[in-house]
Amino acid sequence: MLEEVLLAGFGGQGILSTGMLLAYAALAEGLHVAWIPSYGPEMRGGTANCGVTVSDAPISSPLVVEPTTLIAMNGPSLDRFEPAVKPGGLIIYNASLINRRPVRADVRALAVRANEIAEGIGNVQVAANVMLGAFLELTRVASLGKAGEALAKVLPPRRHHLIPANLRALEEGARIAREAGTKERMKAMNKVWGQNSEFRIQKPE
Amino acid sequence: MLEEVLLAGFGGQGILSTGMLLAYAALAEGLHVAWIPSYGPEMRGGTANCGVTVSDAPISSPLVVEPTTLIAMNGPSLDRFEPAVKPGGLIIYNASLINRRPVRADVRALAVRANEIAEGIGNVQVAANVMLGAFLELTRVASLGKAGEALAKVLPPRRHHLIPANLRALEEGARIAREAGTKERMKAMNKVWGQNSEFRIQKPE
Amino acid sequence: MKDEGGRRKAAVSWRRTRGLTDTPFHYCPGCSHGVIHRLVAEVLDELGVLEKTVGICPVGCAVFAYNYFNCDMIEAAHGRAPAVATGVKRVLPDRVVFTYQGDGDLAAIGTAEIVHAAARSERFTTIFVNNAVYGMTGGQMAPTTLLGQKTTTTPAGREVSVAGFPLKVAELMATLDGAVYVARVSVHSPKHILQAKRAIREAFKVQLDGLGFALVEVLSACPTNWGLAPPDALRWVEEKMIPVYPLGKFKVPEEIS
Amino acid sequence: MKDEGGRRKAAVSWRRTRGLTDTPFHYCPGCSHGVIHRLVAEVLDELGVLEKTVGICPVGCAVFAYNYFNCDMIEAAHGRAPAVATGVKRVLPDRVVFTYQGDGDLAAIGTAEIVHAAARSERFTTIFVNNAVYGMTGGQMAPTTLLGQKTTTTPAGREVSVAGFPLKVAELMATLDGAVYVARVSVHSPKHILQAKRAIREAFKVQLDGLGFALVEVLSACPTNWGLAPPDALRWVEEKMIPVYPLGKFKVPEEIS
Amino acid sequence: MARVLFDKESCKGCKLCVTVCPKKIIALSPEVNSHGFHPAGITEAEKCNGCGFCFLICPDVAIAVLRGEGAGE
Amino acid sequence: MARVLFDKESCKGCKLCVTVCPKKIIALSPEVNSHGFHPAGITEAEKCNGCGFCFLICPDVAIAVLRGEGAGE
Amino acid sequence: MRFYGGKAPVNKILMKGNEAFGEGAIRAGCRFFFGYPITPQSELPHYLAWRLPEVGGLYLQAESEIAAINMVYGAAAAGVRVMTSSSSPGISLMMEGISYIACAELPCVIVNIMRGGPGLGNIAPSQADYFQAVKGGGHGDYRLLVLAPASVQEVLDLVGLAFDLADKYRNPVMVVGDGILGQMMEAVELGPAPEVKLPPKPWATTGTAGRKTRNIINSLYIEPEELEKVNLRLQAKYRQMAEEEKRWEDYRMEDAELVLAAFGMVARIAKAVVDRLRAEGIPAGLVRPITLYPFPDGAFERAAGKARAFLTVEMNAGQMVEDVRLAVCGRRPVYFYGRTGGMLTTVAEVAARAREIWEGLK
Amino acid sequence: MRFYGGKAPVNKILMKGNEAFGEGAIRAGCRFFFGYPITPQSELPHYLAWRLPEVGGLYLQAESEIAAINMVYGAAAAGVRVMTSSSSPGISLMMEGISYIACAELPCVIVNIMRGGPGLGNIAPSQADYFQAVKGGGHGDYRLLVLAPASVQEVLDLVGLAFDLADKYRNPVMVVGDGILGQMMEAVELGPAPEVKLPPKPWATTGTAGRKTRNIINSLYIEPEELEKVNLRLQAKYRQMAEEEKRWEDYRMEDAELVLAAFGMVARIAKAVVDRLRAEGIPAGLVRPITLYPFPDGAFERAAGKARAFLTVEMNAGQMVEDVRLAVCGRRPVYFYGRTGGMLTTVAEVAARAREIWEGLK
Ligand SMILES: Cc1ncc(C[n+]2csc(CCOP(=O)(O)OP(=O)(O)O)c2C)c(N)n1
Ligand SMILES: Cc1ncc(C[n+]2csc(CCOP(=O)(O)OP(=O)(O)O)c2C)c(N)n1
Ligand code: SF4
Ligand code: SF4
Ligand code: SF4
Ligand code: SF4
Ligand code: SF4
Ligand code: SF4
Ligand SMILES: [Mg+2]
Ligand SMILES: [Mg+2]
Repeated sequence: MLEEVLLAGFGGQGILSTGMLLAYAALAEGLHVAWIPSYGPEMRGGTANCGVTVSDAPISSPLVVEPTTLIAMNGPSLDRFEPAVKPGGLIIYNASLINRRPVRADVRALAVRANEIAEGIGNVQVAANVMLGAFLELTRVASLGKAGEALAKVLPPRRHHLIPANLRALEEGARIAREAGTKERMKAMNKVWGQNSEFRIQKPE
Repeated sequence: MLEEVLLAGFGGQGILSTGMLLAYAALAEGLHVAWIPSYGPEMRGGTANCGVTVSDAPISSPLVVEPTTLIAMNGPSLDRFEPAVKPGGLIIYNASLINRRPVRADVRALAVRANEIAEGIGNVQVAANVMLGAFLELTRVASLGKAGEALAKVLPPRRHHLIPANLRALEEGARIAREAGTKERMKAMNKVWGQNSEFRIQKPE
Repeated sequence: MKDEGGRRKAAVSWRRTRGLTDTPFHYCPGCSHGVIHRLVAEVLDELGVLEKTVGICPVGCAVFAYNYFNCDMIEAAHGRAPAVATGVKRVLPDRVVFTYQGDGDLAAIGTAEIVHAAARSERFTTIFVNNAVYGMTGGQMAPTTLLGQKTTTTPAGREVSVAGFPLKVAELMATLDGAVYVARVSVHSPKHILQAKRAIREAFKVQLDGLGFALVEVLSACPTNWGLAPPDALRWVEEKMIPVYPLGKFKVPEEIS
Repeated sequence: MKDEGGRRKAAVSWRRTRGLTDTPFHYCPGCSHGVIHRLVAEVLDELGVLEKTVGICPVGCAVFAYNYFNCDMIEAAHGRAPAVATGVKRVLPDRVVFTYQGDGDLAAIGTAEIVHAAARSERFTTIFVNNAVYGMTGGQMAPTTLLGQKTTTTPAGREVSVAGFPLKVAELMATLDGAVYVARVSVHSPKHILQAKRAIREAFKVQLDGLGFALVEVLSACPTNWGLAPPDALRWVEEKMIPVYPLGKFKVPEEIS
Repeated sequence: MARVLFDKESCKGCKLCVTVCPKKIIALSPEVNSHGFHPAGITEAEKCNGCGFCFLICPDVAIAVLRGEGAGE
Repeated sequence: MARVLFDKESCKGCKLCVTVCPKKIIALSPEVNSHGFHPAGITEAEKCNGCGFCFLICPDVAIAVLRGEGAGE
Repeated sequence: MRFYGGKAPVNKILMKGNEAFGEGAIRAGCRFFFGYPITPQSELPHYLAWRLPEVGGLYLQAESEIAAINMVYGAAAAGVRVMTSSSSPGISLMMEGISYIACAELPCVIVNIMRGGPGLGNIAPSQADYFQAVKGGGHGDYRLLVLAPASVQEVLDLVGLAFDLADKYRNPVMVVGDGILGQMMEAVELGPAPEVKLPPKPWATTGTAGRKTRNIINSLYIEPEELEKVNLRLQAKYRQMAEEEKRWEDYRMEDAELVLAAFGMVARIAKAVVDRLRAEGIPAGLVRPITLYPFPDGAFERAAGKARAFLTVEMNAGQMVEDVRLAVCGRRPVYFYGRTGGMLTTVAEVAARAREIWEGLK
Repeated sequence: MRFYGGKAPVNKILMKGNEAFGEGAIRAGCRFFFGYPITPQSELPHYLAWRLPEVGGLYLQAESEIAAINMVYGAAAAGVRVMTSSSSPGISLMMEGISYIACAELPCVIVNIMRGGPGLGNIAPSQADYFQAVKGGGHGDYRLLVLAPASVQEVLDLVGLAFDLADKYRNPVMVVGDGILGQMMEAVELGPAPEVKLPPKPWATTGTAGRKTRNIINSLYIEPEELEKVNLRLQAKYRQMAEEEKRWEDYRMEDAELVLAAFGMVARIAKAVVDRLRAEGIPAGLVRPITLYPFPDGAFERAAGKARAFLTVEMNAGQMVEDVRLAVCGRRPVYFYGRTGGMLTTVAEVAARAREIWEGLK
């Protein structure tokens, strides 16, 4: 089992910490994890992305080049990384900011209006965790419960009052994924991902 | 033919430029020459020495470690370098400042009261060239004439008025060597010097 | 919005200078580097020297300045721009040479180079961007970081007992006989921006007149690493930085004053 | 001439201090380094801190200072003594730490290190020996070489247009908030030597009181590279150097003044 | 007469022009540009006095203020 | 009462003590020491006032000036 | 993760590689850090800037890498465990200081999180400072002990080892990683902080109080005879290191006929390559040097018995391959595959090159 | 000198090695020198300090070696021939700058008059910076072209060549010597100053006037793909150097069975050793690399045909010997003899070692 998740969006959308949340949740499930940010002198104010690798075996390279799942928080991220997704992979995209569907025919796609949902929860900052909720529901890489528990590790103490909002974000995302009814097909797809992938360094934007 | 001359004395006794004069004179004779100063952070105010190698073949190492001739301008130089002189070699020492004879039995020695002679000429600075005159007379490495011509190259223009005094110094030195009557024996000795010698770096004092 | 000769037609307009290329800046929103770039570029254009100018970029957020200034450019090693500029100017004394340096670049690793370029009175111009922080590498303390200021390497705020006092570069440079023009300006308001431009112009005039080394220190906002919204960052410049780094001309040669 | 308790018996005598080892100096005849060594050693002895002192030697003629000062010593890389001293003092804040540096060492290659040690107000003492020349390497121009002064690398005399202006270290250091004691003294006459000793003592007192960074610039004769007989060299200090490098205390903390 | 032009794609939504405009006639758009920023724009163009403050403060040279003859271009 | 002692071997003959002595009672010896220097020495010991100038100026700490009780040692 | 098999040990926490360098140092009893910021190692100083004061230590930001390494020199001379870190250009600036530290025989730890070069290059991962680390980028015949961890856990472990070796040999130790190792988070088991027994340092310059002789830290020996003695002592030390400290990991080497050589992150990719080749029936194996100096040449010599060819894989233009060639000494062909400029070698590329070599052997 | 046979060519003047570096540069059209004093190369700056102004050039004393190398960077970017010189510790300080120059592909000449190391060491002659010069002491995969003259005459000649090669390859060239070569005087034939044809440098940053595009001198390539391209271009250049620039001297190599390898001053001693061994009937020869990079490995490969053993002699603890081993590739044993700390190897010592090896071969 090898999941290579690429989370991408604008700086400030909470990409890095959502990736970390995923890593912590998977760690709590007893899996091997690796998290790596894109870094660059221009990262600030521009795009941000991070890769999370989850595996039941030791991880060779933590770089996510051909993601099994792409979580795209904005248009440029979808444009840039859609071609890299592994055939048979998954794309979860933020339909609040992206007004096109992925064009790849060989991947599964789920649209999540993450910004609206997050605003509904009362905090647009939790949008990325809505996406994570959907991802966890579809892939079962970790349980929502473990992700919820991990929030305390990822959020600095002065942000712990936001834990309830983040929990709701995870749940809302999961609900949407369930409703999208893709779950069963996704589970089937997981089988083809169980191979090693190619590694290429992530270009800093 | 290989002459390896070590000139040694106090800083300020003109050791380096006398060595250079020898080198220029030998060069004018069409020989290969190499000149090398001892150098060190402490050279200033302390002792100074330089090595001059003269040969009819290209010179491998310019370092004079086992000199064929030692020109010792003061006591410490004689003390320090006497043991290094090649068996069968020559020591010319400044009897104005050195009140002992060399102890080595396997070398030739010539005492020159260079300071007194130089003072007689009217300039104590030319003492080292008195020694050189004696050396040239004994070894015929170069003619006095060539040495005299080379003075113009070694002395900076503002010192050219001292050329006559230096010429006299060379001549006086040569005269003393002649009078010492060692010339013929010295010439015989030259034959044994015609071998390659050992090379060891010169310690800066 | 390109210029293309339009300037004559509408001399009073405000528009992008020919001194800048078309490449958009990579700086963060509200970063003052952009304003300072524009001022330098405008001055070079207005002095008519773009074609004979060689600029030296620092290592710092302005590391890509070679993409922006519309003249020949050299990317120098961190802190060494003044040495590189010395090499260029000594070879090409009739060209206009400037360095553009941050406070990590100039006031930390490059201290010796700037002090000695000034002492030698090298005939180039230095634009010194003081944003009280290492911008590019993620907001570490700079020599110019204020006491109490939190940075990634002074998480509890800069303390004198550990990290000493902020370095006042303009004051320091002004003690050097070879530094003939030294000014400190700010770009936190339109008025100050216009003043800053005048100082930058004077600094280049000093060079054109062969009078010696000129340096303009520009107080600059780094909203990202200060953790402030851009308007708040400009206010921080005014309220926190200027009291420590007073604006003014520390040295002006008679010839241009 | 050894001390060995004799000092109590003849308190008014002038004799070799315990602060120096027995090793004779390697300096040239008439070189002021020897006098400055003696003053530092006397002060350390008189303050009773020899056993808790760590000295840092420069690269320069004083490179062998570890043979002379009767305390623990570290030989630093050229110019980096202030950084080494910082490392020592931060680890051992209750020890007395000093650097002894020449003008090539401190004012050229080591400019950044001394400026920042002072800016951080490191609690050590720097003895800065300004002899207007690189002594050890054969008399090249130093940043402090006077205009017109001939050296092996300014054979026609130092010219402003090529080599810029002499660097006034005490004045420069005095602009730094962290430099709490800055004085310039000379050792060209008995009177000045006594004054110099008082300044050196104050600089160490500043350290003992934990007040911050202290520096004493000492004008020093290099007869060898100046090409002057020692008495003439001292006269040259008085007549040529002091007008460019005025003596005085540039900064004295209230606590000790 | 003055005309203010905003380069939507260069704008990074820093709001400095908004705060600095003496006429308070600049605002960020609710839209985002291709870099994800809400670009600034003019709300009541006719009130502009051509002071150029917005131009001066803009770190991304995203504004042009045309005055006099040039404004008609 | 003052006694001046010279360490002949440490002296480098720089003459600074000679120039600085107010009593003009120091001179270099015509002899050389083992380093080739003409060492300084006192000419009229009884004239010494113990001022210590020679000690102070000597770069090689080659002089001691004993005063008071110490001078008798 | 109930529905996939396989479990990794728990009781682990996630940590960035750069942070692990910092925490590893603290656990080793290091309380002094002097450094200058540079990407991609910034998290190391960021971490120590709050963590060191917490344990009573000192984080001091130097005005440059040159100042940093000389502060390290001073702190090491004063007798404590001390560390600095930087990335390629900053390490280049330390060359003089490192040569001094090596000659003065002071123990310290230097971290190089290598980035793309030469020049300013970029901040992408690289291994192009191998030569500089192992052949002495500074002047003179000195050597660093060089360690190359390949995971965040190994960072923690090797940093501790680095301090011990530094003290054992009174020699600077360099720990090298690349930007990925520094930036990535992996699970690590911290366990209880180890008891650190700091060795006595009677040579330290701490003031003479309580001692009969003065201590002097020095690298100047004006007499060639003296300096040669120092060099002979250093060389003897390096020989001892070669005898006692060579470390490496063999991976599927029992019967390997095609032997890959790689260190650090690249070794992890090389492992995946070995697995893939084995799956295809090619008897591949990997030797992963953990100490780059002393180089584990014995491992390669031994491997040369069964091996038919070697393939060295590096994120550079071919550096460690020279040491592999020196070890193999012409007995078998040694090939090289590398990417530069921050490009990472991929499993597919390396496997393809390996297959090509394998075919060629037939 | 009538009564001894043998005559050397006349029309020669005596010159110090360090001065020959300076005069050689001037004859090559170099008019800019930036440097910082250090023994044992001081006569070089002293010479240029008066000689450069005489020919309309500039001698500028920098505040440090770091400033010097970066001034060189600027002057080279501005399109002129430029030189700096230093000795070991000062060269270490230039490592970052040299890496930048190599990546930015700027031509310049750097002289290293090596001294005893590591650390402050001493000022006695040494060859202990061989690794630093040829393997890239700075960060990243760059290479210098490295030349090693063995006489004052050759200094003059090779400095000229250095400038030509720097321009040909747009690459920094290092010329290395030791303290003896720098300090000694030998006779040189200056001859008439050569006509220098300086190549056009359309890439130089001289202001855009008369040009359509801006020139940019840079070593920053933030995209790994771009930086890899730069590296591939550099590597291609190094391969071209390897094809076109390898230089060495064979001495009595026709039938040599015991092959000595040595460069610089040591090669002169090695020649005397060869003569002595030949006189004893041992068929010795010498390969003297003149370019240390590119290393003349072909000469050794070829020699390995007839040779039964190699003996590398260096004034260090064994550095070039690795390149000899790589060239010989295990076909013949390669021995090493060296002295460190400024001690010079002697003819007797080396001959003794050589005899030992020769006996061992029987
Ligand atoms: C030798 C070296 N050391 C460190 C760095 C890393 N570095 C890049 S930019 C920078 C500091 C930037 O700060 P500043 O000069 O203030 O510019 P700003 O980004 O704030 O504009 C540093 C330390 C480097 N590239 N090279
Ligand atoms: C890195 C480095 N550069 C240069 C030198 C050579 N060097 C030794 S001492 C010195 C300057 C000495 O001058 P100064 O500091 O004024 O001391 P002084 O000898 O005049 O007392 C220099 C340049 C060196 N040892 N190391
Ligand atoms: S980090 Fe700061 S200085 Fe750098 S671009 Fe962003 S705001 Fe500007
Ligand atoms: S060279 Fe000058 S500074 Fe050095 S010891 Fe001699 S007189 Fe003193
Ligand atoms: S020119 Fe002045 S008034 Fe017009 S929009 Fe800009 S700031 Fe407002
Ligand atoms: S100042 Fe410029 S970048 Fe900022 S919001 Fe206004 S137009 Fe946009
Ligand atoms: S103590 Fe005074 S009077 Fe006596 S010898 Fe010395 S200088 Fe002269
Ligand atoms: S001052 Fe000292 S060294 Fe100089 S002559 Fe007098 S006793 Fe001798
Ligand atoms: Mg900054
Ligand atoms: Mg000096």
